[in-house]
Amino acid sequence: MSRRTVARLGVAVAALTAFDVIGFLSGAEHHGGIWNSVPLGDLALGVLGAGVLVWFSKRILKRLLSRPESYYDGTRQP
Amino acid sequence: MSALFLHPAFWLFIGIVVVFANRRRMPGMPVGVIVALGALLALLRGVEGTLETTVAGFRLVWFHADRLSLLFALVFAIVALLGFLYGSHRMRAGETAAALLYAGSAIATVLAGDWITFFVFWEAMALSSLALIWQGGTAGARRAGMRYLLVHATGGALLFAGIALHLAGGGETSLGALASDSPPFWLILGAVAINAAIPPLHVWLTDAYPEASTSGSVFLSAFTTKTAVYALLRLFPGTEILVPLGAAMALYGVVFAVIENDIRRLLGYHIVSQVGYMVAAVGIGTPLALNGAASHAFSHILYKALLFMGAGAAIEATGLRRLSDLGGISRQMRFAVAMYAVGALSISGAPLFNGFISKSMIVSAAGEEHLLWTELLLVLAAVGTFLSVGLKLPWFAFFGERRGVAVRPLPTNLLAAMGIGGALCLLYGLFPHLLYSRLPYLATYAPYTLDHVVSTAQLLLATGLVFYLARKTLAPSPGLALDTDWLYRIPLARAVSATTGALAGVGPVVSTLRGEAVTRLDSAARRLAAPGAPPRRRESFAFRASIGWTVLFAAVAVVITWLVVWLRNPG
Amino acid sequence: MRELLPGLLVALPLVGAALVPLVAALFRRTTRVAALTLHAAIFAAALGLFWSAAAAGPIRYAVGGWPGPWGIELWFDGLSTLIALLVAGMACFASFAQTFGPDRDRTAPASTPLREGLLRGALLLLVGGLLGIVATRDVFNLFVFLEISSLAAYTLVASGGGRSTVAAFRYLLAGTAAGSLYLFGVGFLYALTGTLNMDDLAARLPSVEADAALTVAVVLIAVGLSIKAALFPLHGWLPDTYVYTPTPAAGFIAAVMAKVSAYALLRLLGEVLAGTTAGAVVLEIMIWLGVAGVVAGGVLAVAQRAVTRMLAWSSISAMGMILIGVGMGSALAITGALFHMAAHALAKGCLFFGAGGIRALEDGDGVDRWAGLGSRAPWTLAALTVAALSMIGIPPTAGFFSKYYLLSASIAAGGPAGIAAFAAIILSSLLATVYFLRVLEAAWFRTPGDAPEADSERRPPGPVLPRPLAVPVVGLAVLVLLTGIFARPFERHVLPDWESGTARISAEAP
Amino acid sequence: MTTYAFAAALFTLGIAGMALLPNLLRKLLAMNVMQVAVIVFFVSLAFKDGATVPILGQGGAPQAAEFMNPLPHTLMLTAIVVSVSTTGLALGLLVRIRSRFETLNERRLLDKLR
Repeated sequence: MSRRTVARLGVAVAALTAFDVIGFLSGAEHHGGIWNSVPLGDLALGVLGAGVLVWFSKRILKRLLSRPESYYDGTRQP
Repeated sequence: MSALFLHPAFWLFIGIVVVFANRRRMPGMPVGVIVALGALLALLRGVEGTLETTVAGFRLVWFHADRLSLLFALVFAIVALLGFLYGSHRMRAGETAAALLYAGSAIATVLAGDWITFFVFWEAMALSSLALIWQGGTAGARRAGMRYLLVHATGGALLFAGIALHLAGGGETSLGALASDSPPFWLILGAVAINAAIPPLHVWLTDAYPEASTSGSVFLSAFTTKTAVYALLRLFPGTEILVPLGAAMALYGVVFAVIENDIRRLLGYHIVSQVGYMVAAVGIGTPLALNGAASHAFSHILYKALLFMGAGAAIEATGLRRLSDLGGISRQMRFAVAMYAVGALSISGAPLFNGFISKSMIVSAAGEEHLLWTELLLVLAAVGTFLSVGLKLPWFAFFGERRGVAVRPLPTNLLAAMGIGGALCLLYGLFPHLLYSRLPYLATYAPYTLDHVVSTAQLLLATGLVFYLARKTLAPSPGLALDTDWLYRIPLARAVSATTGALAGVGPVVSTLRGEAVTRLDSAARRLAAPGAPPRRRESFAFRASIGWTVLFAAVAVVITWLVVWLRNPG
Repeated sequence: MRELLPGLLVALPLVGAALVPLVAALFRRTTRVAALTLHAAIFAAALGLFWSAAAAGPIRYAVGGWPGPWGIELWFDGLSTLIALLVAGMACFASFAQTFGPDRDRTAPASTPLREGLLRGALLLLVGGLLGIVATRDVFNLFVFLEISSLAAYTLVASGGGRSTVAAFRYLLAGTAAGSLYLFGVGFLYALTGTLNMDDLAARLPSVEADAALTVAVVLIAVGLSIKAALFPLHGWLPDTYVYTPTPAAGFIAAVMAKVSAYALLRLLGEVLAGTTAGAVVLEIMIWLGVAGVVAGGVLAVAQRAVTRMLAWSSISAMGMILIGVGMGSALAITGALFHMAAHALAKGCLFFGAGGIRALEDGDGVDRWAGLGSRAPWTLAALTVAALSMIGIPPTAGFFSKYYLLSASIAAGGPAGIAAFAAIILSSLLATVYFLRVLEAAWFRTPGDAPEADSERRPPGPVLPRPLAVPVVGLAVLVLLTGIFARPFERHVLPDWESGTARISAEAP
Repeated sequence: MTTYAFAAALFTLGIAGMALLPNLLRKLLAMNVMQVAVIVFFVSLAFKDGATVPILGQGGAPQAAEFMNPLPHTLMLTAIVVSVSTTGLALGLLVRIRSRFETLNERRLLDKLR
């Protein structure tokens, strides 16, 4: 990882933390989800959720369902 | 009769006549824009009341305006206007007519006041959207259209059966919420579920929409699924099964969008996902949730049309439709990319954009009802939406590495349509009351609270972080992903040809049993072993049998019938 | 005039059948005019009877002044005048289409004026036979008319030469077997009751109800007529016959032949024999076979690649639907059945005239041959589209209303048979959507260049069909729409007669 | 009763022939057997031992019991006419089929029609 990348990531993490603090301070129990009232909950949900999605789709689903584009060619269509 | 002119669909249908009268001079003639404007003005003028006639002994309520139907009619008229403006440099007479009929039927469906009228325009919508798909003009469009037809004919048949049962059972002729757990309830729900693209009945959408022309897919993205959402709101508010279905659907679309390579199919999966929000909201059934469904449909139509316009702009400019072929074209089409970004931020529910004001309403409604899992799934779907529509698609299509793709300049009308669409997305995002003042149910909602904004921003930023880290993994690759259409493209097609063989007569059956059963089992086994291999094409039977069979059947029929009579009544 | 019309209706075509070939031999040029005039006159007579029966109630006509039960009676009520009107009207279109000439197979003899006259005579004979079946009140007379119409039909089918002769022969075998079964059944009935008059029969049947021979009679008659009505699985003759018959005759035969037999079934089983135990069982079986036919016909139509063959299988599906209505026997179901006869006859006639003409001119019957026809002949194709939409059952075409009645009748009937019928009719709509839109897609959305062997430069632009076929196609499409729009008045016209008819018979039965 | 059984047997024979024989001419002959069976049935229906034709003789009042029912017989005249014309037409068709396809075997004909 280059220094620039590290710097960028650092800025992002700092911004996110700042947001989280604001969110936490603004009394975030608005619609019942735990992730709203726990510090770093939204962030964790975002990172975990997106991560799981990428992992599940790209690693599991793609392996199961991927076919060449010519897969249906030559089958009898309605 | 004067009320007829106030029916917005009437304007669009008039447009069909005009188009056909001028079909030789058609190119460049924006009839659609003018009549859509007429329809929009008719709606904005504030029509109300009902318009009904008696045709062939049926009382038909062509027009029954309330806040719910007017909201949908309004956004349909807006998107029709945008669509015609977007495509007016290229749309031929046939395509314009199909789009006019499609938009007009969609408007007429949501304004219909009785079951028969509703059914008629529902079917007209199916047929005209099919025509629009076929206007894509490629062999792929033709075959996808046939599959689309197969699904929607099933839906239409279910709806017809449901309505016939409902009316025969002494049900109300005017549209209204159905008594739950009756056969008509389930039949009509099935029909609406097909049009709402609820998995596993959703593949017609992702299968057919990418095959239409670029302007065609803008229209397609707007009407069919949202008319179904309207029908759900009208007929099935508070049906609990819809909550898990909707939440699952929201996530289903997202998951498939992550691995999709075709840009318009990716956006199609996001229609499935976004409609999932609305379906779940209808299932929740509180006034806030129903308002959320209606307003999200409104917002969704605008930003999804904008997204399809953006995808279409890339296709128009390059002639390419796959992420793996595109890349590095943003410099030559900055305005279109910017407008696409507006749409992408809207669909992701970023504050200041119109997705935010409606999506958060649904999520909040789920929260208020303490549906924790639903809320979690919807939030996850929002994350995934930003991941693929907001980041993956633009990154690999517009930015990313340059592949030396030739880019043609885009026509002005196309850019103007995108500009208006983007402006509308921002307008409703900045001034939510413009939309909220039109909502049908009694519930108030304030989207711009600090915690909402901050929470959404954190989710989006965290998603951006993950995308940055996983962008190599997310890189698109050629190929297709199996979806539930496999079920009717392979096993059902086989079953049909086997049935036809069996019906053709005893001779073919015998030969099938003797010879082909073995080879068929064999090839099935080989396919399981090597899933990539294309299935083998089978010849069709000739369906001819000796006339002796008819005589023999007659003799058998005589004997059997006689036996049946004798058994029923011996002596 | 009211007194003469019934006799005229049956006598005109039969006399004309003899006269027209004579005219052809003697005067040559006037054949066409003479035949068309005759058909118009027959149609006028049918129309007169239709109004007369609608205005002043059913008409009974004793042939030769001998009243029933000794003489032969003709009987015109809402049902029979409707079918008569349908037959006479379709015959006008067919006669118009006959100008197109029958010859497609290269081995068929060249058309001469005399040959044309003979074929026009055969059509008139066919019409006379069918009108006789519709009108007669005598079961043996019905057999005679059945055979007259069949003979004329075999001739018309075979007039294409080559393949059509094989189809005609196979049709002849099945048709004669059907006639023999029917006649055998009539013999049993006569042995039991000593009468051939339908009203008389209905009155005497209860006294022989216990006799086992009655069952045999009912079963034989039902199976015999079911072959003619192409009830699945007795439909074997139908596909080849419809496909290989020359276009002008195919438009007529496909439209009305089987339906008139279904009408005879309705008269005999639904009205005269309905009171017997055997009759009730047969009607119930007929519903189930109808359901099977609706599904099988639809599925096999989807499997076809040639357009006319697809239409033929779709006819089997439609006949199943009509016989479901006959089998249910409620007033609503009968309305549905009759309405479907009318709707299907108009639409199928239109489609066969159109598809046959296109097959002859495009030199092939595949769906690909229809590519690009929409832009070459928009009006003809629009008419065919209307007919196809009616076959699918899209409002406001006639086909929608007939299916609507049949569905309502199925719901009202209830029970497993009702549910099966309901599902089958819905499924058939679905299948029809698939197989008709496949053709329409080719016609409207493809260019001829998409066809496998692109020979577009050989095909001239402009209208696809010659006038003798285009006029019936467009005219029938208009009628399909009108019948749909005026569906409700129609219902009010037919139903009371049926209800009073069955009520009368059950009242006469002691 | 014997005649009825005979008619039924003949009818069954005809049906069996039509169903099973491969050659179209044989099918036609079987069809004729079937038609004759019906005619036999009708004729035997009206037959009475010792009765005579219903023509008024010179002497005495007519006794219904002495006459046979004439109606079935006259009906059969019509039926025979129908049968003959059908057969005639069928034979004509067979000539055409034979000269065009050079076979009367139905299976082979159907193969040639494809």
